[in-house]
Amino acid sequence: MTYASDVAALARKDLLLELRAKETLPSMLLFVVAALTIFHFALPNGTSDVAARGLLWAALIFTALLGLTRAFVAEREQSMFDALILTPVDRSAIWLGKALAVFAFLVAAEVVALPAFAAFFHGLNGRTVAAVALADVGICTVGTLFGAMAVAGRARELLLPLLFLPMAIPIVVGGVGGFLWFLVLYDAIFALLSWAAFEYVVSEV
Amino acid sequence: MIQARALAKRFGDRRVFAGVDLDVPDGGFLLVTGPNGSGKTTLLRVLAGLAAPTAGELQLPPRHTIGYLGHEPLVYRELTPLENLTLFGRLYRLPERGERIGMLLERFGLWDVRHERVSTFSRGMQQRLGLCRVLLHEPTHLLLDEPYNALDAEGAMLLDGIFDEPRTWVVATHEPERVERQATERLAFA
Amino acid sequence: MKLPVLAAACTGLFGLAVALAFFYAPADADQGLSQRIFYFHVPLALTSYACFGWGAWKALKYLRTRDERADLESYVAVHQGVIFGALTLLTGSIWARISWGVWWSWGEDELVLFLVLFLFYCAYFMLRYSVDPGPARANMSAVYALFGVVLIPVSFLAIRLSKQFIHPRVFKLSGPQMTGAQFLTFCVCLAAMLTLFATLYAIELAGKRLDRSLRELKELLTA
Amino acid sequence: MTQSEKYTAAAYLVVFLGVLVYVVIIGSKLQRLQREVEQLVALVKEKRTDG
Repeated sequence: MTYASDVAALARKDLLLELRAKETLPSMLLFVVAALTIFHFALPNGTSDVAARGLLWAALIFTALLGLTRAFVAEREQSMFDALILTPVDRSAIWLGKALAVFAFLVAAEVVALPAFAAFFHGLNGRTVAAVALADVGICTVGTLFGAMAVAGRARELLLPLLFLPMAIPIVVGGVGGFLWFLVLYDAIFALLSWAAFEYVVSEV
Repeated sequence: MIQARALAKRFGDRRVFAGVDLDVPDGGFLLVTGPNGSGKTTLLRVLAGLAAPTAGELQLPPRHTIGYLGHEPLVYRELTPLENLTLFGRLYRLPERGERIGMLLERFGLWDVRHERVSTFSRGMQQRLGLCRVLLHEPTHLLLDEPYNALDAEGAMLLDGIFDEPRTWVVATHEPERVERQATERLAFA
Repeated sequence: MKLPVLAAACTGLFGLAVALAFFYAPADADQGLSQRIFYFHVPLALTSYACFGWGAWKALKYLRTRDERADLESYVAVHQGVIFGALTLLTGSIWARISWGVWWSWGEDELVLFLVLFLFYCAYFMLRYSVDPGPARANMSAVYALFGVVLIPVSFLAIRLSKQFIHPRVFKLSGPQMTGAQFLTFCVCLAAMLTLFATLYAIELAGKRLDRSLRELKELLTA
Repeated sequence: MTQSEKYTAAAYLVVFLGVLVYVVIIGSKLQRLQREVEQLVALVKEKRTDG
């Protein structure tokens, strides 16, 4: 039971930090709506439904990137990784706690983005919403792991997109094409791999 | 009990320290002296299990018995002392957290500011909160890196009192006079 | 001793490969001479996979043994993989130019897969350059290399799926329905490429190890 | 030579050039290492004379 309570404590800490700083979530909300607006002008009228949906996915991936870049900033700047590693908590709990927090921010941004998309462009079918939910899982699991890597580097804002975008390509394909089974497969494989690999990314021992 | 044989650490090409042998029995007090940048901090990080030695054997006690305080207080600046200590209390799985947190904050004179954000604190107050965090889970091994550095007068006096408690100590400092009398082992870094 | 033998085998195989590809293998019915690129393009791709696979294997070994040499070997293998990957993309785009008159064709699954992998593994080097040398960097590079290998089948499947809604095309089953002679040539070319990988890998590794021990020597002398 | 034959030759040439460039880079690296070794030898000699 303690693993779940560790994850809960860590995730609550992140939500509390965000509530206090109020930086990540507002910027993600504004970013996704601004991106959709720009895409509206980027699309000649009468474009196909698939094109519009493709742009929704582009907007979601970059919005998620915004949240992921901020994910470990507190831990890195105040060297809190040391504090967390010193506790007897399993290192993967740190990853899962952070992934859940980023997932919450992403869903909050999507609660605004999807209706906006439906209003701006064509309607939204249930399949796309399901695909978005499944994609969020993949984005947050892999993105959180790569966020922890990027934050250890010097140019972290530059590094994270480079590390993460190639991994996001299959997610976009699965999302735009609506292959829900493929997204489930992607989530299962990479969530497990991220869960196992996180320990090596945060601690040297 | 902390034991090391021919411990070495390098960053890329730069050799931080090598051939370090240590034997700190339970209740012992190892004083690590040497100028800044001579590798004291890195050695303490290795002994705390935060960094991997490049070579050598190392015997460390289990993680929950280790308390480490470096130059940073290792607390979340946007949270309050109470929130910080509650979080770490839960992560260290302490049963009756509330009492212990209250007692520590009281002892280090932080009780009145327990609901204010750490970012509003002076450097001395932050370091005292760092000491609270280190002592929270009652570690039997305490690793302190330049503990007097950022402490104010009141904090320094409190710290003197702590050194008398029966624990295994490893203290790194470039002004060893204050803890000279307790030291049972010494390690001087060039 | 290993290096000269490898180099000799490599040059020998390459000579044989080129000879077979141009003179022995019968010309393909419709594509004519341009089909000859196939004998270099596909072996290059397979060798690139081998490099990434070898890099991931060494990465796994590093995570288990924390031996610095394994980290170096993983880095060199991935470096080779990117070089062979670049050559694959170049020859692939030339092949696309001949066959369909375009420098890039999204229809060709393997080319697209290589583009994704190429982007992924270039980021590997960005990661290594931006993190200071040490156990932390080695750990992250190892984890990233392992992700890369898992990404290969996943993105191949994704690209195959993307064909359904981007521009559906009947699938081109490019399996080895080659004639006996063509298949022999293909195998010789593949062997040549793999030996080339082994040779360049050994050379670069020797260079890197020499570099590292020289720096150590310099440090000992100046310390 | 037809258009496609030129391209085929170009493809093989590209592979050859790729490997050649790589060998040249390794060659320049070896020269750099050689210079470093000479520096170190000089350093040791200098230490030996005033040692």
